[in-house]
Amino acid sequence: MSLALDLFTLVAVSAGALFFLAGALGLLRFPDTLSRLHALTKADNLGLGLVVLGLLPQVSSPLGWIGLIAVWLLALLSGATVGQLLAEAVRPPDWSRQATRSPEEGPPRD
Amino acid sequence: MTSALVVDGLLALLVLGLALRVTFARTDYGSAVGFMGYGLLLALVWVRLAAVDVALTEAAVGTGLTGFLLLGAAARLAPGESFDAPGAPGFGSRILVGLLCGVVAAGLGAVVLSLPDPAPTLAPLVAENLPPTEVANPITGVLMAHRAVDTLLETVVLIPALIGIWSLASDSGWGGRPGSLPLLRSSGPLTLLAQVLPPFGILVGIHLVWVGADEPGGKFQGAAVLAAMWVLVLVAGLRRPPAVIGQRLRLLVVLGPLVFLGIGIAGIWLARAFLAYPEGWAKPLILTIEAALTLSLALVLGMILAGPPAVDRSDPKVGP
Amino acid sequence: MSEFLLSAAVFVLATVALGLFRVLRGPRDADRMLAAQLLGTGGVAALLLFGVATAQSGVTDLAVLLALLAAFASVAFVTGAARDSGDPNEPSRDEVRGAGDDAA
Amino acid sequence: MTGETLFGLSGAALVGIGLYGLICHPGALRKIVAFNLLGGGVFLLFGVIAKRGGGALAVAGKGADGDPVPQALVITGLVVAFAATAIAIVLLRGLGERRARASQKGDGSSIQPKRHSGGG
Repeated sequence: MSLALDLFTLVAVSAGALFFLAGALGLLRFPDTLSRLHALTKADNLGLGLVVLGLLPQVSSPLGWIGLIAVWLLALLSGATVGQLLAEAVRPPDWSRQATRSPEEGPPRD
Repeated sequence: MTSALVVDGLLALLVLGLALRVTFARTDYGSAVGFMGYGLLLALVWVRLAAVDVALTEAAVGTGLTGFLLLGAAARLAPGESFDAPGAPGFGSRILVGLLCGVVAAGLGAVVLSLPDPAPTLAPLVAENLPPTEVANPITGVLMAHRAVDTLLETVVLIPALIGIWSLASDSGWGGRPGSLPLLRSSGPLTLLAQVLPPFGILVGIHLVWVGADEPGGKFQGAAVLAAMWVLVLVAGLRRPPAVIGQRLRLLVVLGPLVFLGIGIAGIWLARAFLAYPEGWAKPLILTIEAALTLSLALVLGMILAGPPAVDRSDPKVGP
Repeated sequence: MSEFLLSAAVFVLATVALGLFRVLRGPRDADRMLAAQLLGTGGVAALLLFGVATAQSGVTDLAVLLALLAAFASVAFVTGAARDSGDPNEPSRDEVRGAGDDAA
Repeated sequence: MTGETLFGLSGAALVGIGLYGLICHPGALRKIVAFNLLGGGVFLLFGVIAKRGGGALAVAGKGADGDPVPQALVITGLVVAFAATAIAIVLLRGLGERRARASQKGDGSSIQPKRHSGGG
């Protein structure tokens, strides 16, 4: 039984780590801010979620489970709303007209 | 244990890289964002140093609250002068300063490498004297019993800071509501976040204070979380910061230190020393002080973030 | 098992470090904040991994705290990003920082 | 090489980096940030000393295995650093407003956007 649980941890944590890699690569390689945001949310929700899922069998106390799940739920909540806020903030005011063109507008800020 | 060492090394490299990035960033804003990352990594380093209490404080106060202030300031101030601006030290003097700073760092590094072995420590003394305080977290024991005078001064230091900030208000603004918080255009997601997150945050804050007696946690960490949640509600425009002239606000601000002082002075008669606790009463008294202090600290921290009072210009815009 | 969890923590930290290059490249402030956000979640994941691996107490509390503060920090960021995208009420979007200064 | 030594050396380097930024950077906000970097380095040195002094408590049973006295001092230091940073930032913003108002009075073509007096 414990072997099966360990195997479960192994698989879930590895999958979560892969999502983090995907998120980081997306953040580096995607061409504009909004698609980078998309990449980031994958790492946020799935990466952290799978890591938490994988760690659950390794923690014995029920309080520890609650804590781990609370971390993930909080990350989900803040990730979802913050994604909206960020997207709202970076979206050009005339987004709907620009949607067909490249969303990366204006000169680099820095 | 080699992979533990790899974790440590990677963390150290990341911290140093971000520190360099923070120093040499071209914009104030990039610097502030980098600083928040730096604080987060520092919190992880504290966990690796087996100091979860400090990690919690670093994350809540050193990163969360300080980062909020820095981001707010960077977003509103005129762009700070970059390294090439007139008035900046020339290339030669920068090299010289860099060399001298390198010497300082190297000296400190040499000290680290030549620290005595076995290390001098007060840990056995603390462990010996922990049972009378009836708390199991040694850091809480040190803060609340062994070095209570320090802790009293440290909670009191935040109140002069708040008074200092209030006294920087313009004449016309005095007595009004604090006006430094950014106020966002109300949007659905922000309102949702400001309504859903604070209940969790208050729970976490109280939890941190409560477990602080026996496990990592404590009043500063809890109060910082409570203050952050309050500021979130203020920023979303769901509530308005109280006017600094209010009696109730001022009473709550000094409540914690007053309780601390009162119990401390009562100790002169009951336990024969200032800030000493009578036998058998240490834990309930410490918990009472911590509860009162948490409330006051959360309020003070929130008001510090809210800034000096200002003329109330935003009246028509605010409101749920 | 703890050895595996520690290596996973190393891996996650390394990928986060990779993502941090976005902080260097920008180009917009929002991109920098995205990288900081990734650092936040990655840091929490690494913290949980090596916390469970070394069975330290209080690590989940710290992780919950970090998750809470990540949301708080992003709200602080959005206040600044408002000026990055330009407020429709402001005359020109290139007009220096501080344009998001409405309703101070 | 142990983890503690590694972090101790990082703390020393952070002090150097923070000091450099504090002296060399002309921007006031950046000086405040550099001051906080420097503080982080100093606290880290404290933490390393605390970790090295630990062990006795771990034997005694519960709690972190570090010397709690330096750790408690670091918590105090973090709070005081926050208070100092907050005051410095409020001062800085007041200064920025004064400057903006002065330059608006001086010539209308200031690059400062309409900055409110008083609170902001």
